[in-house]
Amino acid sequence: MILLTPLLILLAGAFVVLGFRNPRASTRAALFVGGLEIASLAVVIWNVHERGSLQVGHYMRADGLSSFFLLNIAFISGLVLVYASGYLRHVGEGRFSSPRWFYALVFMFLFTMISVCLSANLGLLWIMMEGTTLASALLVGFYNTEGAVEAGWKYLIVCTVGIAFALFGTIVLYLAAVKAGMNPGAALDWVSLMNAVPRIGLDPHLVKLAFVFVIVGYGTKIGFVPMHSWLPDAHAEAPTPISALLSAVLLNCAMYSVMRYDAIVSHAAGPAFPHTLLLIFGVMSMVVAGLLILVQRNLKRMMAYSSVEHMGIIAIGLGLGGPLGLFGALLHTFNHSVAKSLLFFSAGNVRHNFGTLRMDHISGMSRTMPQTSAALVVGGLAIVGLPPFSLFTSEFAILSGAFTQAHYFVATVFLIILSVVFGGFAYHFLRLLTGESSPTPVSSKLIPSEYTSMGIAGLCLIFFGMRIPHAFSVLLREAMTVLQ
Amino acid sequence: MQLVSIKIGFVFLLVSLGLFAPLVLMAGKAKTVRLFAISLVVGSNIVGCFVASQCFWRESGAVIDLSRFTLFPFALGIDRLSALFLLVICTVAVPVSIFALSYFEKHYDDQRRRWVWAFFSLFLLSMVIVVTASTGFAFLIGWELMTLLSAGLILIEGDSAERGHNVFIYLLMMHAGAAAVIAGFFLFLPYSPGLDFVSMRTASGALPTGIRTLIFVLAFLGFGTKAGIIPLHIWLPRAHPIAPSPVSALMSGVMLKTAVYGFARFAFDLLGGGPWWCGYAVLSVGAVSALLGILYAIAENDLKRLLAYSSVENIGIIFMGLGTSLIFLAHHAPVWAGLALAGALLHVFNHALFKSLLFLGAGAISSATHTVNLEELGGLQRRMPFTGATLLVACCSIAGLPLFNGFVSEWLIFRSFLGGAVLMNTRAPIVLLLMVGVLALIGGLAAACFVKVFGVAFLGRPRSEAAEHAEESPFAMRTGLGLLAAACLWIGIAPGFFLRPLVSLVQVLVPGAGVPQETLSIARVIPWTAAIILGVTIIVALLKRRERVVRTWACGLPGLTSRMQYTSTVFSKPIRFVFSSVYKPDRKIERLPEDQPYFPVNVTYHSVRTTSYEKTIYRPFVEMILSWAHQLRRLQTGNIQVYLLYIFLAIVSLLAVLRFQP
Amino acid sequence: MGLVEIATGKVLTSFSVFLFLTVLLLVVARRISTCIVLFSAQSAIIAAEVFATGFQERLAEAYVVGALVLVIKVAVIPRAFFGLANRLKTSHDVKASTTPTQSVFIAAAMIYLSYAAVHSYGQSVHVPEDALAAAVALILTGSFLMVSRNKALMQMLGLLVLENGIFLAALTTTFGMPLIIEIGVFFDILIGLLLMGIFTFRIRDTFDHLDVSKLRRLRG
Amino acid sequence: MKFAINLAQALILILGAPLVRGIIARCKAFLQRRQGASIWRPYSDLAKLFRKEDLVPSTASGVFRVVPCVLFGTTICVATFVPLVQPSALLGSRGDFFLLVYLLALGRFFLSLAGFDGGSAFGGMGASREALVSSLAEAPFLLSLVAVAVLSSHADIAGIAAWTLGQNIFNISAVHILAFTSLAMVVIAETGRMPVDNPTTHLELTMIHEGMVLEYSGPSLAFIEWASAVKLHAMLALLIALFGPWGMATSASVGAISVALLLYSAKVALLIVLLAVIESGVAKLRMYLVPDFLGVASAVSALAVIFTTLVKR
Repeated sequence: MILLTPLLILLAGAFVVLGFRNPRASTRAALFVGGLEIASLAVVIWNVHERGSLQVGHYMRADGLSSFFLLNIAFISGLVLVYASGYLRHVGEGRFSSPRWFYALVFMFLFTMISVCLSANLGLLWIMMEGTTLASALLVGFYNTEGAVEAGWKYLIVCTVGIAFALFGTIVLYLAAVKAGMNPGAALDWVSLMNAVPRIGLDPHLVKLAFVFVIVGYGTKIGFVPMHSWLPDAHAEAPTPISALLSAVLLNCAMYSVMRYDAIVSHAAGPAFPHTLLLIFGVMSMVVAGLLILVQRNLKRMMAYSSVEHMGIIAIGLGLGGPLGLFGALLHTFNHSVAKSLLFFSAGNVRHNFGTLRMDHISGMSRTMPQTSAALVVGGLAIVGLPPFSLFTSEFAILSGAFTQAHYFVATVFLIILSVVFGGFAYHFLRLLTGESSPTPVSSKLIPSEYTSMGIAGLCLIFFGMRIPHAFSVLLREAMTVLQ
Repeated sequence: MQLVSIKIGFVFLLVSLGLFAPLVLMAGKAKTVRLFAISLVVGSNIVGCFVASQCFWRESGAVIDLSRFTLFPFALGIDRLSALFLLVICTVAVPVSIFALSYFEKHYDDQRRRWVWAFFSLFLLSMVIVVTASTGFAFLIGWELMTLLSAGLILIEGDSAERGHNVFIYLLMMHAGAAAVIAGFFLFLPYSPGLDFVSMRTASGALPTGIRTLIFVLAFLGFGTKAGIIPLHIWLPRAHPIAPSPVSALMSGVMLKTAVYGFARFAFDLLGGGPWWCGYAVLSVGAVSALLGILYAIAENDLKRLLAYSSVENIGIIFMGLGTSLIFLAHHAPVWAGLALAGALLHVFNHALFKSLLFLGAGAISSATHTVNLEELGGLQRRMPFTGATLLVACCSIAGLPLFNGFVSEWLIFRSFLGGAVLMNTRAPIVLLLMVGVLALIGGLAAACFVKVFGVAFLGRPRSEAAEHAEESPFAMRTGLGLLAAACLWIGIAPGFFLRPLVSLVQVLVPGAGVPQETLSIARVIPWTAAIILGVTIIVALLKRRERVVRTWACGLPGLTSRMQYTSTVFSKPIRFVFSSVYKPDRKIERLPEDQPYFPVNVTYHSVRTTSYEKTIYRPFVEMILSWAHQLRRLQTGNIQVYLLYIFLAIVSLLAVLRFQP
Repeated sequence: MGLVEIATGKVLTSFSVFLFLTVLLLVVARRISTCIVLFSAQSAIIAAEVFATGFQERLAEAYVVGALVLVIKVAVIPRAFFGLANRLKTSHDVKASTTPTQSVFIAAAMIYLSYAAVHSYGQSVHVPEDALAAAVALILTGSFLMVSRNKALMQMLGLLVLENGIFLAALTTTFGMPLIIEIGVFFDILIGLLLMGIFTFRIRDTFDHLDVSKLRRLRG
Repeated sequence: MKFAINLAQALILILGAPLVRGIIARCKAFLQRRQGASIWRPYSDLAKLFRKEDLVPSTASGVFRVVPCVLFGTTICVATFVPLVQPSALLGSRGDFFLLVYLLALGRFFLSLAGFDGGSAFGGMGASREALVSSLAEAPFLLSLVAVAVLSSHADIAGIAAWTLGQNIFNISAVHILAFTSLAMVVIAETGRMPVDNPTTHLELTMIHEGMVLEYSGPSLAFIEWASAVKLHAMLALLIALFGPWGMATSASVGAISVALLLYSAKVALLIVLLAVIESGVAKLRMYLVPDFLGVASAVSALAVIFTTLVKR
């Protein structure tokens, strides 16, 4: 029952928020619901930690891994809601594009993502992943501008097609399980799969086939190259809080599903095949995205590509496997979401003040918007993986993993691309910060909602760079034990 | 007991630099608060000096292990090598911060001053971490922070676009170098349980030759980038001149040395010498850097750029020493290896002293005249005699003249070259002995370069209004300058005091290096020389009594103007002419008015160096990467159908792989 | 043996042929309405197949699924499509980027390809080969339609055909997934179509055309 | 005793320096069919200058005033490194010839600064040219010293002299010849003699050393002149000690010493004549031919070093 509360709260919240026509009221309601939401998630995580795992019926289940991702969702969604409460002050009343609709859709979006993490059944997992696409499509097209509509359409179509392949993969796995003699009811429940695999050998050929389809399908959602095409458009055109949600939570959820499959496939057909695939996709994503970062003109597009790059890093961590790799990958999912949301928040302020995200039209920010530039600098330093920020530690872990296993090629590419990405960010950011200040911004001061959310994110980055709190590392260990 | 006191002092240094000073600065606006924080910085550095000298003079290390709190092992420890470099940092930091006291007061408004001091203190902390780190994790954190904080200090000074671009190049080069260093560390991993220096040292025996060589090369490239060896130096003349003078003093005097520390740590401590050819590689790269560095320096007219290039030269000399030491190590001649290493390390210390002194002097000049362009200076010696005197000391030291510290280290290196003679019937002696000539040429050019600096800037007639009305720098500045100058003279005249612990450090790094007699012989002869010279000088000075001040002889013409003096450009002209192949200068002479070339009213002469590493090496590389990026960009056609096609192709190709996979 | 048995048998042996027929017709069709009709026909065939299987295997939930297919894919969705097409008042041309002849050849190639693919996996999975082949063929055709047809509506249709293929594959390999899942999938598809409908309107309003190949503002 | 002799030979070196100058001038006069001044003339010049007062230009700072003292001091110090009548010197240790070369550099450094301090065009010009010559001259100077040092496997001048003394005069190697040639060329450049610099002219196109000291007068000028004389003498003595020490006193007996002294003056006389001949024989080089002159010297000295490594092997 504890598992269902967050979902129910969200469903209820969505309808409640729709009830308020007055923007301010709906904002307050949304913040309230968000608070409840986070609280309930905290309860869930605590209980999981206490009892090891929670199960509701055949289809709902939470264990260490899911609770780790739930924590991620809770933290980021909290930040996003706070930031959005200030960000939406200029949004008017329109069909599907008013604050109340915004919050309602956000809640639906969160609903789907949370249930992705809570679903015990791979079919349900697929349904909810598709649900995330559906729930967020309207949010991507929220502004109803040409760009927004185009991005929304591409997002919808590309992701649906990709996800369809994931469905096929799921079916193939199901087939393999049924053929191996599991009863159809439990054949998609991945815990029983994990337990059954050692006893009844699945046909490795089919399992690999399944994994190919799944990694392409969910990889579309993660934004692996070459299925990443929707990602920059969606991130660039969506309202800033949504971009943050997409890149900081949605991608992680997709990554979560791939992790699940990776675990199963590694059990059934040996880790070599899935890990190689993950490494290939990881390296491809890193290289392509890293190079594309250099030639971006739009701030948020650049950040979107950096998300692709970081997904590549996480994939490499997974592909390396081993304690260091897994640890680094999981830690990196969290660190990346914090850093990326901070960056997107600052990008949102930039858009507010300059009315554009074209980086060649903006310069001399450091004088005109000091706080936002400070946030940009912190986020930028963090995202390129420099100490004392948290991403340094996770990348350090992944790199050590790569070198310990003597994956010299991967490691070399990793290091080179990190330098390239650093070059890209340093170049663009220094162009933004220094030089003649461009036409005076609307408002250079931050409003409370903005600096709370950004401040929390920044502090979290620095703190996690210094040391990792005990509770967090406990959660991390539990998540890792699930995967191994 | 003593150990405890050392530990306490070390902790105090770390905490006050890293925590107290910045917090206090951020907290309080009042002047007294700021002064308290600054005195905290100075005091902690003095404590640091004591700690370092304790560990340097009598082997007694201190270790602080924070691994409990951090994700990966993070420990700081002081062994003899660290102690030397800690000594470098703290010794330089004290006078620099005293100098900065009045420099920052003069140049910044209140808020910026607080920030600059906070960064300043953190910058010092990062360098301390780098040289005392005893695990890879700690080292890398310090390493990256050092770069970032220095960049921050440069950006506090101002935020014009081209400054931004220079900082960009600085950061990019540093990051590339750091990547190499990181790889160098991690390559130990498959063979050593962890990245702490102890286990790395033990593991280094087990490394296969290929990996070993790779690590060595990576370390050389990585640390070489930071140290600014040619052709990895392009960031140096961009970044150092634009920093506020005390900071450029630290960057040039100390930060470069951390790179030398890293290289020494890797090459000597961790790896214990590289493949046979590595010594020759390091030596030749060092020689090239030193020669080209000083040649570029002579051609500069902007004082701070000139100093930056001369840093390249000195780093080159240091690497020459290290390379020689490695050669001797490869040929199993530990005594001479020790001598060369001692020379290199002593030059590290000396260069730290006189280069920071020179940069502080540049700062004093710029705050007195608001320019560091030599063509606009002149006659400052009579207006700011104390500053002039200290700078004269610095110029003599950096030119490697006897009685000043620069000579001692260069002498040691010369001596070790001569030692190459013991390696007869190998290929070493020819190279090493001829290096004597190279180093001599470098020394001669350095002397010429700094004759120009001091002569043009401080002697003769002022070349501009600003120089005309320059005034002696305030007390704090003079104190800083004076301390450094005193240190230079001390080591220059009584080197023995410093050489003894250095020798024992060398014995730690190079097993089997006895006490090289040469170090003691120089220590014996130098004081006598000093005594004779000073004695005679003083006697002579007393003999000369009467003097009359007259106008400079002007061939009977009515009076000379400052325009008639030799300028910095003209001074370097003969050398630029002789070495024109290095500069490939593009000369332009404009005579105005155009129509009557034989009776020009106004003649202007431009001569710019056209050899540029950016153009020849870096630009093409960057172009290549960017062109790849643009190719990729074209794949992202906005057409959704193409996107779908990509997905299908991905599926199909993976299926094909799966199908035909064994 | 009763008439029903014979019918089921006939269906199970011959439905794949009909499916291939629909595929070929789909790729040459010039008018959107034709495609819609073909799609519903295709779905009808599949529904029949479901019923047949259900009857043969005595699976109760197969009937439910079949009913769902019949209702949603044969009735509701095509109707909705017609409504959409009329509301959007666009030309009925599918805007193909390949000529009918090319399309036919490509489709034929894909049918062959599907047989080849199935053949390679077929023996490992003991299922009627041509049924699985038909499924794969549907998937490929769906993809082909999405890539080669520029109309937004046709992309939606292609997606549906693709989904049909996946559904069929699930059906033929394992007799459908657990009922809940099936229903959830249907639900998703419905919502998805709804959203796509909304977006087609938005595209029409913002760009006043429905040619997705012209949506190329965001690139690089 | 030994110490006393060392002191004595240093004093000879210093006090005899003007005499050497005088003799050179006399020889040149003879070669140029002039009846020149007496060989004691330099002493009387110095005396005259000492009696005059210092004229200091208005722009000059303290540097201008201390330079003559420092220059004199360093030169005196150099003189104490060179063995004359016995293979040992007042100062000296392993590797002292590096110190010797750099002591000369120290004096030169200050002299160039003095050139700037005058504030006239000539001083700077002289300094700049001096910078060129000296920076190019240092390499061959050290290299030729290194060559003989390696050959004798001694690292101090006295030691080298002692070793050479032990050799048979007739089996001197090619290294000696090469090293001597380059060192002689360097000495010419260092001491500002023809064909590098013309010590007797004040023509602005040619002067190097004179340009720097143009502003000096009275005692200061005296010290500078004396210093340059000592430098010349020390250089000649160095040549002798390294390449022709035969006849030096190995024992501290009066007879040996007096013989050594006579032989020494003979050798110096020989060198002086040689110098005079060269100076009257060749024309001064163009400024930009000087680098080539020194380049030749460097090449020769490098050759000497390379030969050494072959010979020793």
